[in-house]
Amino acid sequence: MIAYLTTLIILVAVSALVGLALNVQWGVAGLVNFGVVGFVALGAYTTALLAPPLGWFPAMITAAALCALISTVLAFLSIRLEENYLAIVTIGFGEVVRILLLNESWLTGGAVGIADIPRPFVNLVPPRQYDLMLAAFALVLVAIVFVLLETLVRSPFGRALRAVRDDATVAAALGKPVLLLRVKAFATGGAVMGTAGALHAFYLTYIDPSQFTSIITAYAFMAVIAGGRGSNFGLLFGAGTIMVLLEATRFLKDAFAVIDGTQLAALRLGLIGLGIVLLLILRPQGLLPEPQRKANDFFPDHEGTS
Amino acid sequence: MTALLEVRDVSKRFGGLAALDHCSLSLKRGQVTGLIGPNGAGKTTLLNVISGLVKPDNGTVHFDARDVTGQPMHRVATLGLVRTFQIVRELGGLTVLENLLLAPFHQRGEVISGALFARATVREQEARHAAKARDVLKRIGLWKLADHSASALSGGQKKLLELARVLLLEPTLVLLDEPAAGVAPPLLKDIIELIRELKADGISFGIVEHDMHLIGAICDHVHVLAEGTNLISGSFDEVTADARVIDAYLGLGV
Amino acid sequence: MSMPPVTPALSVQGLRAGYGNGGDIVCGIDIDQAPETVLAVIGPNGSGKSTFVKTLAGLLRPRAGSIAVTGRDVTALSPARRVMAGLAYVPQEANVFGNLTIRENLKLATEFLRGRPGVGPAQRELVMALFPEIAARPKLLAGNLSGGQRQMLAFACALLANPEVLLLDEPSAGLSPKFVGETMEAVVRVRESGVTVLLVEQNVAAALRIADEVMVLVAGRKSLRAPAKDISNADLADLFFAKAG
Amino acid sequence: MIAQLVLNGFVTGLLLALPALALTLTFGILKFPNFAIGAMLTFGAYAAWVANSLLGMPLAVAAVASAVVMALVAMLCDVLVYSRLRDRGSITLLVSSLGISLVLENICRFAFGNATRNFAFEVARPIRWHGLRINQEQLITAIVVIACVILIQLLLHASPLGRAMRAVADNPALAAVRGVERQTIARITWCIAGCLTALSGVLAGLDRAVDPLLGWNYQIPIFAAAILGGLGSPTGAIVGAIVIGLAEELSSLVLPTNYRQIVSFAVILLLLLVRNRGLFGGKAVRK
Repeated sequence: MIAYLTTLIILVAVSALVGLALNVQWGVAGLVNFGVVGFVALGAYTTALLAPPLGWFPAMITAAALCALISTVLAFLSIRLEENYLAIVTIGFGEVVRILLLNESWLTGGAVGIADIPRPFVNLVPPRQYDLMLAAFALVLVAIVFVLLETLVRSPFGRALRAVRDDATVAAALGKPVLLLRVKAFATGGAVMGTAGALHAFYLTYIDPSQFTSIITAYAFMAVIAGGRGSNFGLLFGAGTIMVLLEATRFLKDAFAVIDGTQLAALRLGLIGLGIVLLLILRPQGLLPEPQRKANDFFPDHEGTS
Repeated sequence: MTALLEVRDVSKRFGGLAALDHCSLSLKRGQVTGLIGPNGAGKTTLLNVISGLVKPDNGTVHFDARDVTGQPMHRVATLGLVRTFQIVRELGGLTVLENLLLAPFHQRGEVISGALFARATVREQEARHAAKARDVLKRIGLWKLADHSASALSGGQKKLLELARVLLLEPTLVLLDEPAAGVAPPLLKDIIELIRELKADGISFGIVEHDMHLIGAICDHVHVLAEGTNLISGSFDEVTADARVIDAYLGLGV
Repeated sequence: MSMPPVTPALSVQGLRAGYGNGGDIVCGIDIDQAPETVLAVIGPNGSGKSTFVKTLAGLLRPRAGSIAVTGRDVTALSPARRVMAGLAYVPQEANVFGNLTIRENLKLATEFLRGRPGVGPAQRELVMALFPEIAARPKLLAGNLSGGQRQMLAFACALLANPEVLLLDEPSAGLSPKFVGETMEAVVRVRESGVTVLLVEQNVAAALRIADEVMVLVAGRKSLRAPAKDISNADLADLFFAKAG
Repeated sequence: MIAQLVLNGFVTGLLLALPALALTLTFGILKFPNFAIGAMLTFGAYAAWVANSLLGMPLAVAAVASAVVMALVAMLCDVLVYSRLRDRGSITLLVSSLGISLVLENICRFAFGNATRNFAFEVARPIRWHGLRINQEQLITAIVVIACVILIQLLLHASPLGRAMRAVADNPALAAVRGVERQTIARITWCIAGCLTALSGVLAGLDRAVDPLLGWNYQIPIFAAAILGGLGSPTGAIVGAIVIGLAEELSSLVLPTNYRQIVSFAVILLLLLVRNRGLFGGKAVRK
C-alpha cells in the first residue's frame, strides 16, 4: 500500500508543479499556453541527458533554465501581436517537441527513449526505502516552488501581472513595461515546467515520448480552473483532487472487467475535457479567490466594509 | 522656454481621414490648459499622440525639453507625463487599494529579484505607498471601500479612483480625457476642487473636455482645435467670444 | 404652435433613458413631429442627443415614456421590428457592411424584413433615383467608399424599407465640409420623397439650413423648440457655452 | 519528380482547405480560433467509418451521414458551450474548445480504441498521366474539395444566407437592425463548419487511415493555413491551405517526411514575425 501511496504523492507533485507553472502564466498573467506538455518533455529530456555528466542537481537547473529561455523566445515572438497567437504558437511547439523526440534518435533515443537516469540522493538511503525518500524530495520541491511562486504572486510583481491581465493599456499608462512583464511571467512558468519534467524523469528513471501526451496539458488546465485562476493554494487542492479522482478510475478498471487500458485512458482524458467545460460554465471563479492585499494588512484598525 | 509640453507640426491620418493636420500648441508649467473643440476635431487623437499610445505620422512632441516623439506610453509615463482615459478603465481584478498600490513607478517588488530577495525593502515601500494611498482614498471618500474589487464601484467612483491612481504616480503633467463625461454635478465639484488643490501643489494639467462649465471654472489657458489643427488660443473668455470658435462649433467650417 | 390636425408621424411622450445603473441621461422628453418635416435635434456634447436617438431606434430600452410612429406604439419593439413598423435608423458610424458590395448592402437592407408594405422594385427605383452615385457602381465594396458615399449608401439602405420616419444620428460626423453639404442635400431629397426625418446633428449650421423645426437639448431636457428660421446664432452660442442656465 | 511533389502538395492543400475554411467561418462569428477543429475532423472520420464499415453504407452515403452527424455535433457545441461563454472573452472560449476537443477525441478512442481503421472502399489503380502518378484518393479529394469550395463561395456571395453570415461577421449590431439574428446565423455557421469538417475527415481517412489522432495531426497545418489566409477571410483560407500543402510536400526534398508538421509550425512563426496580417485581411495587430 505504501508503494502505491508514494507513487500517488509523486504523481500529484509533478502535476502540482505543472499546475503552479500554468497558474503563473495563465491564472495570473492571462497568457494561454497550450504547449505545456512540450516544456515538461523538454525538461525531462534535458535532465536525462545532462544528469550523467553533470549530476542530477545541475542537470535539473539547466533544464529549468533552457525551458525558461525557450519560453522567453516564444512569448516575445507572439505576444507582440495578440494573445490568441501565443496559444497557437505553443500548441505548435508542443507538437514539434514530440516529433523531434521521436525522430532525433541520435540525441533522444527516438521511440526507445533514454534509460537509467541518475536519481537524487541515491546512496543516502537503502534502495528499498528510496521511493519514500523520493516522495519526500518531491514534496520538498513542490513546497519550495510554491513558496517562491506565492511570494511572487503576492508581491508587486504579481500585482503588475494581474493589472496587465485585466487591461494591458491601462498598465502601460501607469508606466508598467507590459511586454517585459508578460515575458518574465511566461519564462518563470517555463522554468517550473522544466523542473516538473526533471522530477518526472527522476521518478521513472527511463523516459520515452509516449509518456508526454496531451493529458499533461489537460491536467494543468483542469487544475488551474478548478483551483481558481490566480490562487496557488486553490491550485494545490485542484491538482490533488483531480489526481485522486483519476487514480480512483484505476479501481474502476478492476470493477468493470470490460474496460481495457486504452479505454481507461480515454475515459480519464474525456472526463478531464468535460470537467474543463463544465467548470468554465458553472464555476468560472474556481475553488479559492485570488490573493488580494487587504487594508488591514497595513492598518489593523481599518474597519472597511469588505 | 517655460513651456512644459511643446507639440510642433504633428499630423496623423487614419485611412483617408486626417485626424491631426499640422497641429502645434504648448502647455505651460503650473497651468491648467483646456483643449476644446467640436467632435472629430482631433482632441483625443492629440492626447493619444502626446501620451505615446499612438505614433504621429510627422511632427515632434517635447516634454520638459526632452524629445518624446514616438516613445512608448509606459516610458513616457515614467518621465512624469501621465493620462486618464475617456471611457473609464478600472482594473476589475484588483481591489480599490491595490489599484493605488499599483501606481508608483520603479517599485523594487516589481522585478523578480526584488520580489524574492529584497523583501524588507519591498515591505517598506509597500507600507509607504499604502500610507499615501490611504490619504488619497480618505480625501476622495473611498477609504471605506478599500478592500472592494474596483469593478464594484459606481461610474463616478471609478472616475475618482482613476484620478487618484494617476496622482500617486507623482506626475509633472496630467492629461485628463473628458473627466466630466457622465459625472453627476456634486461629483464634478469634487473633481474641480481636487484639480485646484493639485495645481496648487505644482502639478500641471491638460484637459480635453466638452463641459464648458468645467473648462471655464479651472482653465488658465485654452486651445481650440478644429479639423485636426489648433484654431486659436487664449483665455476661456477671449476664446469663447471669438466668432471663429463659435463658427467652428456650429459647424460653419474653418 | 397649434396642434397639428393630422396624426403626428413621430410622437414621443415622457421619454426617460440611461445606461446601466447610472442616472438618467434623457430626462423626460415630449415631442410630436408633423409628417414630411425635418426636425433637427441639436445641443452641446453630453446633452443626451445620441442617447435620445438610440432609444428611439430601439438600441436602448427606455426607463419610462412611449414612442409612436403614425399613431402606432413601437416602444417595446426590437430595432428590426421598428423598421417593419416604419421607423428606420441610420447609426453614426459602422452604418454599412464594409465587406459587402453596394448591391449586397442594398439587398440585405430589406431581405430579412418581411411584411413591410411598400417594399419592392417601385421603392427601389425611387431610392436609386435619390442616390444616382450609389446606383452607378453596384459591384464596389462598401469598405472602399469615401465618407460621403458611405453615408449615401446608409441612407439608401434605410429608405429601401419604405419608412414613415427616418432617424439620423450625426450623419456629418467625420465628413469633410464638401461631403457635409452633399449629405444635407440628400436629407432634403429624402423629405421631399415624403419621409419624416429626425436629424440629430452636431454640425448646427448645416442642420439649421435644411431643418423645418429645431429642438435644443441641454442636459437631457428640451430647453427650446422653435421653427428653424426663428433661431439666431447669438442665442445658440449662449446655449453652447453654457452662459445661460 | 518535382511535378509529382507539386501535385501531391496541391492535393494535400485542397484537403486542408475545408477545415481551414470551417475554422475561418466560425472565427468570423465568435472571433476565436476553435481548437476543437482537429477533434471534429477525427469524429467525422469515425462517424463515416461506422456508417461505411459497420452499417455497410457505400462511402459516399456514409460521408453524407457523417456530415449530418457532425453538423448536429457542431451545433450542439455552440448551444451547450460556446453561446454560454460568448461574452467571457476569447481566452475562455479558447480553453473551452480545448475541453471539447478532449471530449470528442476520447469518445472515439473509448469506442474504437487506438487501432487504425480503413474505409470499406476498393481503391482503383493509380492513373498515369504524363509521367505523373495520380491515385484515386487524390482525384476524389480534388473533386470533393473543389465542389465544396465552389458551393461555399456561391453560398457566401450569391445567397441571402451568405450575405447574412458575412454581415454578422462584419457588424453584428447593424445586422440585428437589418433583421438578421446573430444567434441563428451562428448556429447555421456551426452546421456548415460541421459538414466541412466531416467531409475533410472522410478524405483524410482515405488519404491516411482512421485513428484517434487523425485530426490532431492536421491541427497545426490547418491553423497555419488559416493564419496565412488572414484568419477571417474564407478565400484567404483556401489559398493559405494550398500554400501550406505545397510547402509541406516540397519540404520532403530536404526534410524526412515525418517532419511535415514542423514546416507548418515554421510557417506560423515566420508569418507572425514578418507579416502581422495574413494575405487577405483579418487584422491581427493589437489595436
